[in-house]
Amino acid sequence: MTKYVLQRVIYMLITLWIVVTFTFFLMKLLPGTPFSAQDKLSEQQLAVLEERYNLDKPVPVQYVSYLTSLIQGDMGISFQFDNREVTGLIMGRIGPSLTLGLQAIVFGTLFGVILGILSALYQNTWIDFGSTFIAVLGKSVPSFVFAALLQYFIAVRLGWLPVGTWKGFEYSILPTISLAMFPIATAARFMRTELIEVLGSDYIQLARAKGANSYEIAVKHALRNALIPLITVLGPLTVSLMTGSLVIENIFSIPGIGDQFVTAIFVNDYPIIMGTTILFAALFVFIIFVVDVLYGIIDPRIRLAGGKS
Amino acid sequence: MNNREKLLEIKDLKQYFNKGTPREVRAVDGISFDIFRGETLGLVGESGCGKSTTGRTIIRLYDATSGEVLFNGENVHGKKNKKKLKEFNRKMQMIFQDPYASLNPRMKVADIIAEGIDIHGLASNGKERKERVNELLETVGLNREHANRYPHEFSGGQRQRIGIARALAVKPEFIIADEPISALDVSIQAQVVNLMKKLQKEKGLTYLFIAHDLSMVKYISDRIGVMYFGKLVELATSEELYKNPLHPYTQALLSAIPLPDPEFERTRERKHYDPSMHQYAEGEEVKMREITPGHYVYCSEKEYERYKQGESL
Amino acid sequence: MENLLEVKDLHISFHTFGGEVQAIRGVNFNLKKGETLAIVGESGSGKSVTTKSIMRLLPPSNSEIKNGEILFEGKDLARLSEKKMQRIRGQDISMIFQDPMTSLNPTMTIGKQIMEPLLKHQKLNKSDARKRVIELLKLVGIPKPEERFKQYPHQFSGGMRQRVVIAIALACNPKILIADEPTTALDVTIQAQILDLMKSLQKKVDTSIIFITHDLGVVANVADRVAVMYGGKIIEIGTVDEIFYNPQHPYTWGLLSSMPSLEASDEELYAIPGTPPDLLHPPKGDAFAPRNRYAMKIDLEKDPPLFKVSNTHYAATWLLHPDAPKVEPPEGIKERHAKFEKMRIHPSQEGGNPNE
Amino acid sequence: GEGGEGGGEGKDAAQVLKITETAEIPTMDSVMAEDEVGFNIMNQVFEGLMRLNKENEPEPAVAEDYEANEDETEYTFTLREDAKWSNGDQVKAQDFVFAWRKAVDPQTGSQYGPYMMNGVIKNATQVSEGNLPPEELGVRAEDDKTLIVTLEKQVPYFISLMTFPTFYPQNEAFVKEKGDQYALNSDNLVYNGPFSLAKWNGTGQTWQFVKNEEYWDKDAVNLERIEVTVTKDSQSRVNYYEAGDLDISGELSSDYVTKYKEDPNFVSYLEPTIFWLKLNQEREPFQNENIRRAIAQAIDKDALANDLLKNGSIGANYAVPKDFVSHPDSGEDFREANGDMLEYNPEEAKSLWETGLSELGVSELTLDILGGDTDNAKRMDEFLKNQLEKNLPGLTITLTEVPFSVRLQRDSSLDYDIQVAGWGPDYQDPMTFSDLWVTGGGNNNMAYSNSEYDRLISEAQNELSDNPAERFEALQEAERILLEEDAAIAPLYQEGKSLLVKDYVKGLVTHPFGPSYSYKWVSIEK
Amino acid sequence: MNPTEKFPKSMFEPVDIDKEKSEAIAKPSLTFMQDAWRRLKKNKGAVFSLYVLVLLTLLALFGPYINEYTLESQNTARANLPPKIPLLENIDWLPFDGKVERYGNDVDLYEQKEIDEYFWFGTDALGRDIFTRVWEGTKISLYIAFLAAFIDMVIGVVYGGISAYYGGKVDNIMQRIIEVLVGIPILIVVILMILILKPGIISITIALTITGWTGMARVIRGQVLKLKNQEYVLASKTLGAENNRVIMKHLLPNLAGVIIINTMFTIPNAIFFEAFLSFIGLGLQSPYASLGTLIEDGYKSMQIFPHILIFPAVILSIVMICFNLLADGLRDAFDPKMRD
Ligand SMILES: Nc1ncnc2c1ncn2[C@@H]1O[C@H](COP(=O)(O)OP(=O)(O)OP(=O)(O)O)[C@@H](O)[C@H]1O
Ligand SMILES: Nc1ncnc2c1ncn2[C@@H]1O[C@H](COP(=O)(O)OP(=O)(O)OP(=O)(O)O)[C@@H](O)[C@H]1O
Ligand SMILES: [Mg+2]
Ligand SMILES: [Mg+2]
Repeated sequence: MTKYVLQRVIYMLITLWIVVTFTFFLMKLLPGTPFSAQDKLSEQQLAVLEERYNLDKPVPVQYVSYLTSLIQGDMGISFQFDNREVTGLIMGRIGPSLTLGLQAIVFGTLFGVILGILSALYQNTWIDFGSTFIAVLGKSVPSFVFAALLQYFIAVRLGWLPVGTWKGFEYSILPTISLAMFPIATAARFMRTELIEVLGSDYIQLARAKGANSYEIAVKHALRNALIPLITVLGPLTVSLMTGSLVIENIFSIPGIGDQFVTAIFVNDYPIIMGTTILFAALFVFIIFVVDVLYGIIDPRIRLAGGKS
Repeated sequence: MNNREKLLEIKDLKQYFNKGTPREVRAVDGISFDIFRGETLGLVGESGCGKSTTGRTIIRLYDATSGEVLFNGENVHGKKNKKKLKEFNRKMQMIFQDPYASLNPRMKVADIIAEGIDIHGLASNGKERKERVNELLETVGLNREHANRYPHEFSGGQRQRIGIARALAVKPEFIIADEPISALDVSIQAQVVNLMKKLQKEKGLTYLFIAHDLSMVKYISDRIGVMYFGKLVELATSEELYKNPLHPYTQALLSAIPLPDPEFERTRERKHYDPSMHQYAEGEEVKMREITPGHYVYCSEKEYERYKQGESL
Repeated sequence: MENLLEVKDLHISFHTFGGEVQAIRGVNFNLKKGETLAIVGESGSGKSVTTKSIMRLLPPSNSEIKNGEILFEGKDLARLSEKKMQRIRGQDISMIFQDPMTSLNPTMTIGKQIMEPLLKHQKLNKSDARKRVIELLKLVGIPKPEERFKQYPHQFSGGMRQRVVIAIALACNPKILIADEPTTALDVTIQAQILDLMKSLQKKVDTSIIFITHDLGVVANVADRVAVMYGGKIIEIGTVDEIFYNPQHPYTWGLLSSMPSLEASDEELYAIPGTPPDLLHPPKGDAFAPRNRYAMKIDLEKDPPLFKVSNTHYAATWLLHPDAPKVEPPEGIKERHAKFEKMRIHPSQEGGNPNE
Repeated sequence: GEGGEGGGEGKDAAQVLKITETAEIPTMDSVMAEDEVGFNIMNQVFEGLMRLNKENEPEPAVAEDYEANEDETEYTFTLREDAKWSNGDQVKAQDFVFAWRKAVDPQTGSQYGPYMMNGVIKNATQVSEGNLPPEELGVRAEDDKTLIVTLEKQVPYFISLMTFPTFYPQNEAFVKEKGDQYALNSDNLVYNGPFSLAKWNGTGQTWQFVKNEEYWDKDAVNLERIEVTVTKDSQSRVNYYEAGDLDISGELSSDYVTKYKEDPNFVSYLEPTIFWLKLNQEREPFQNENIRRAIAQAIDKDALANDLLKNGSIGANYAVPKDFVSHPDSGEDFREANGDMLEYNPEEAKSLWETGLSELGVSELTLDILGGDTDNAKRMDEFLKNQLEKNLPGLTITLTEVPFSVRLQRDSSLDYDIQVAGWGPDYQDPMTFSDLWVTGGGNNNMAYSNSEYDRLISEAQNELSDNPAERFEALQEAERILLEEDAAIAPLYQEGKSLLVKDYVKGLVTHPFGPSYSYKWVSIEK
Repeated sequence: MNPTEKFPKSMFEPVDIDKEKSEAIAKPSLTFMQDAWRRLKKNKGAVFSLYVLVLLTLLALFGPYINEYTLESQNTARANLPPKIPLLENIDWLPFDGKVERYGNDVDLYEQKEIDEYFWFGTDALGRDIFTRVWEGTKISLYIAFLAAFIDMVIGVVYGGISAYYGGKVDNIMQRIIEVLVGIPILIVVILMILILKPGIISITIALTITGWTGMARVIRGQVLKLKNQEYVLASKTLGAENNRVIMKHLLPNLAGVIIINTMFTIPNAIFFEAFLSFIGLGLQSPYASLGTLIEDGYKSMQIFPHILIFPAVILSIVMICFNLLADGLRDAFDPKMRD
């Protein structure tokens, strides 16, 4: 197991390194300059600015120094905000994003799992059709379309909830719902198939033959076995949340990193683009890693077999 | 066995999977035996002992880790030119265990059967090919109307016969049958076994018949080899093996086979085999030794002596 | 001996995409206390469906008991409420499934899985249940039960797992144990151990066993009585000797003769031609008729009733009708009949090795 | 100074104003500021020597009074006794010297410092190029209360420059004490304007202005607090406004103008900002005057302003905006003399186009419009494409929509055919528009060169400095040359702004240049 | 049970059982695809989706030519008109009467602006016909999606196939590469690619496919790994079949199912990503319009002219839903586990 974890950590680092390298050189290819009023600058000043932003050296040197400072948690200085460290900027914005993402994934998976369970237990009834319908909608209708509609109908038309910004829990309800639609759909569908498969397995038959009632079967036997593989979809779900957060934060004017990222794109704030990219990638890779390890810990078959190959 | 011409000689064949890794499996661990032209050699042993691997290695589905397979005196393993290989592929064929997995669900029966004909260019035109397919279908007891159907429309026994027809299409000399009946119902098994026997007589085929059902193996085989954990532990004619099993594992196996005879079952005594009973010493040479003519047992020198005396272990 | 279980005129259908599958088409049998009834028959003949219907484990969504009664201690299991049925399952009737590799919950320890019925039905407390589990594990021959208690199924070999499944089935000393092909997935040597184990346990706990298999050798080993199923019906039922030495139904003949004996014989095996019937469209008359080389016109018209051969022996074939012509059974069957005659003459004589 | 305005009934209502900004505050260091948001915020919390009053005229602020020498190349400002920083410190002349030197010091990396000061304050150019130390900048403190500024040459609009944030003071002691941390959040700042900044963490999307009790003119300030939220799109702004979360909606996009045009709270005004098409005369087609003129006359500017923008913008047939500056003598608007030039005229445009094409010897042209990537910009580009292609047969327009910074880069490397660009004044003088088009000028970037034009501008900058009327007329003549003679650019529209302001909000002042708003005089009268 | 019941003697005459007949198959012969199709047809949702998709595709191809307006024909004088459809305009509760609510009153903008034409889906801010634009947009969105899905499919199948078929070291290296690729959040890559390449059909497609194929590759690899040890593949090898034949005759036909299913799931994914990019402002640039750019355009004026948003949004959602339902249906149809 330790060996397996170690191996995974190494892969994780390699992946991250590739992401960093890839984005770094992509950034160098981007057109435009970080200095919005370049024309107004003297050469002397340009030199000062380039030095400050570490743009004065040859690209490979810049790359190496970026990597070294990155290891120390320093992602450079933002072009857009005067004299501010990207790390700090991102940290200052990560709160709402994390809250929103966490709320969405918790609410989404929870609700989705419940839907999926109901669907599986009441297969081919209206409950099943209803939850399948929700799942198909959640999977098909893009989150930003959802968000726009929720905003229009619930907030603007009915005025039940605030239209946007981020001042407290009630401000997070609509964005959370918009963002959770995809997790709901994914979890519901995954749970349904998984549970149906588990319910059809031999050991469930045996459990029934032992005289277990449907509650015991569902909770003690089926659920656990169906839930374990659910961990594997958490990875893709996080990705979808990150994707979602970019637009959702924008639509609901939430001061999160997604919004910051989109803004950075439009003002060519490369250090922020890079920083956020790396953060996203790190988060993603880390979650996949955790999911894998968690899977190994939770599933006794893998735990005791000493890790899969 | 009047004709003792060796068709196949297997010499110290080894097949290790994942060699050199912690997950190394010695599926076949140095076995040697001959197969004579026209005979059926049965191979039995418990699940996972390496029967299929042996068969598949002989037919080159796996590259042997070491050892030789001489077919008609020629080593078929190691580098060979394409033409020779093709020739070899034509002469040696295989029938598989799972009647569901062994036929491509996307191909019509005619194309499945004719695959060998196509590969080896055995039919000069479409008409000839069709005739050949029909002929083969009839050989295995199916209708020509079946040619245009898909495998999933057939029952297990029928599928198995299609598999046999496919193997026969290239007019092989030697057929490896890997548990061809174990997935079939009792009433269907006989159909297939009868067919195989009939074909052997008609076409002078040689079989390597792999199974774990000893009674069927005994019925169809002239000689039987018993495998245990990648090793051949006993080899004898079927009569001899049945009447005079020497290796304790063979004895245990024989004692375990249930027979459709209640009276016999009521009185049967089981033997149990524990490999630690041999207590082979370090460096002791354990190998196949001929106890009586044609009856080989995997044993040490000491054990050999005892077998010779007619004692059992 | 009293009848512990009586199945009367059971009809079961499945509703599938293709239409109604009449899986069970009028099954009658009974089970006596302490006996082992083996059910044989080829794949799809309805063995599992019959036993699952006794446990009421058929999928509720598409199965339907069309007719018939399953009487257990006076109660009709076919009509019992699910709640009451749960009390019977695992307690009075328990079951062993075919595949030991998949019939244990992979994420639950062995100990817990055996404990479950104890906690539920026997209302034992945890520590008593634990003790009992260890006893049970010992009983089914699992060494070091204390250690094994905490392990997961994947840490057990196939034979071991099947022992665990047996331990679960026996946990509450059930009155009836249903074993659906409990050894088919196992090697012959392991199979032999499991069979011996089951027989010895049966003596100890005095339960009745319904043993499903398609291996006649196993039947000969374990059964007191045998029911032969074909196409959703029992076509012959009798004591093990009657079925093996005095079979009456051509299908039973076929089954028995299609297995080679260990005695050398170079003749062709007796093969039943064709394939089992399609229960979506069961044929008119006797379902076996299309494969029966002794078929008569009436076989294609009318389904044969069970003709009585002896008090314990019935067979559903028109050949037993007084008007039916005498037919020559296959060679092997004639030999068996001869043996049966001999046994009747010398009933006390113990059967020796038939090969001598 | 102005007296307090909000008397009487207004006193009962909570003096809290809720407003929005379009972006986060990039910096609160006044010498680093270079964007609209920053300028606007600073205008509320800082104050320079002068401040734009309600009539948009510069009036003394931190300076109580000023004097200029004969040739207006040296100004002496006398600072107010009661001008204080929010920590109680005096606002001293040295604070200005400190801030200004910092602004031009190349080590600071300020972009606006040199831009605003070079050529204006003595030695600014050399200092910013690193050829002189910052101490050589033409500004010094005679004593705590006297500031002397030496100019490079006479600058007619110098006093209006003094309202601009780049020229704000910085509390030297405080800045030095905070070091690196200066201006990183609202606690690391001191203020000398009507309000102090509060609850600003440096990057957040919300903050507050609270009344600065140390402000010398605090009696004129009615508001106790202003709550600010960043809202990037017009739709959300309107939503918050409707929901009562905002008292002033912020700028409305055209769709909302349609919706609210009739609303009693709808406010619309014209800004002195002009948008035009730059025609890159390094590219062959635009060396042809007929082609340029055809392009300029083929666009229905009124339709653009009225049907598409709808935000109070008007079609522009000129290069120096309307209602921006007026003749020093007659008081007549700059526009009066020159009137409209290059008006929409599809027929004429077509015939000019055909002439132009035949002069070029081609029958078709494909030209690219380099535009912004904002929603409005894209929509406008599509409109322009349609207009040009419709009115000028044989013309194919492709669109390239890029972020602002990319556009700037391609602008300075003259890498475009046609560019949509605009200009807003940095000070109140036509020169802010006129000097754009001199040969080699920093913002020309379209290879336009006319010696007559250059001469006029140069005269206006130098010889005519002391003759405002003639200077003014020279600039009017220059505009005529630019448009009527050369059709060097194709003017599009003069920008208007539309807002919704709750009726209880009184005294909101909007400024045509520099910072956009002043909340100093706002009161809530519910 | 009545064993003594009498029957005519003739009933007990033996009959000859035709051995041929006992082997006969009653069911009609169906190819695998026919079988899958039959199964699919039983799934009402999937069939309905298929029809809807066909209809939408036809509309995407021919819709723009139904009226005289083109993608770009502008007229700011008729900007922002609400939808108005002949006949339907008379049904009160349908929003096709050309009226909008202003300060609580219904105002007929067509009347107000003196416009006699009917714009079925209304017009946008530049006075362009939304009906025409929506179908043009659908066409582009579908085009990008199909193109991206096709490229994903080709790369994925080849990569996954090679990796699994040759196995061993090749597989090991190729899998490590995928593992790293999968670790990179797709979205970020897509955005970065768009930033570098000028947004256009091809660059969006490239951006979408740059890591998109890994999903297909993984599925194919798994499938090939399974298939290549299937006994029928082994049988073919023992007959002397060369790699080409094994791949063409055995692997590919059996992969068809997963390829189709997977592609069916990639298409809505690609549509989504394209729309997403457009929505955050990185989408196609004029003169192209996709559903994404149309939605983005509409979102800005959602509250005043909801029709500009609603039509593309609804069509996008329908397309997505239909593809998902169809893909689900196909999966069930191809899934051997569900065979009856
Ligand atoms: N491709 C492979 N890779 C790794 N191990 C393998 C492979 N094929 C077989 N083995 C292992 O080799 C051993 C022998 O397998 P083989 O299939 O030959 O047994 P068998 O005697 O045919 O068993 P069965 O009766 O179940 O068919 C087993 O332990 C099996 O797990
Ligand atoms: N859930 C089900 N849905 C539809 N048909 C079913 C179902 N379960 C069983 N059947 C059908 O009922 C018939 C009898 O099946 P059953 O499982 O009892 O056979 P069996 O005798 O146990 O065979 P095997 O030896 O293969 O286990 C078969 O034709 C089968 O197809
Ligand atoms: Mg095998
Ligand atoms: Mg069964």
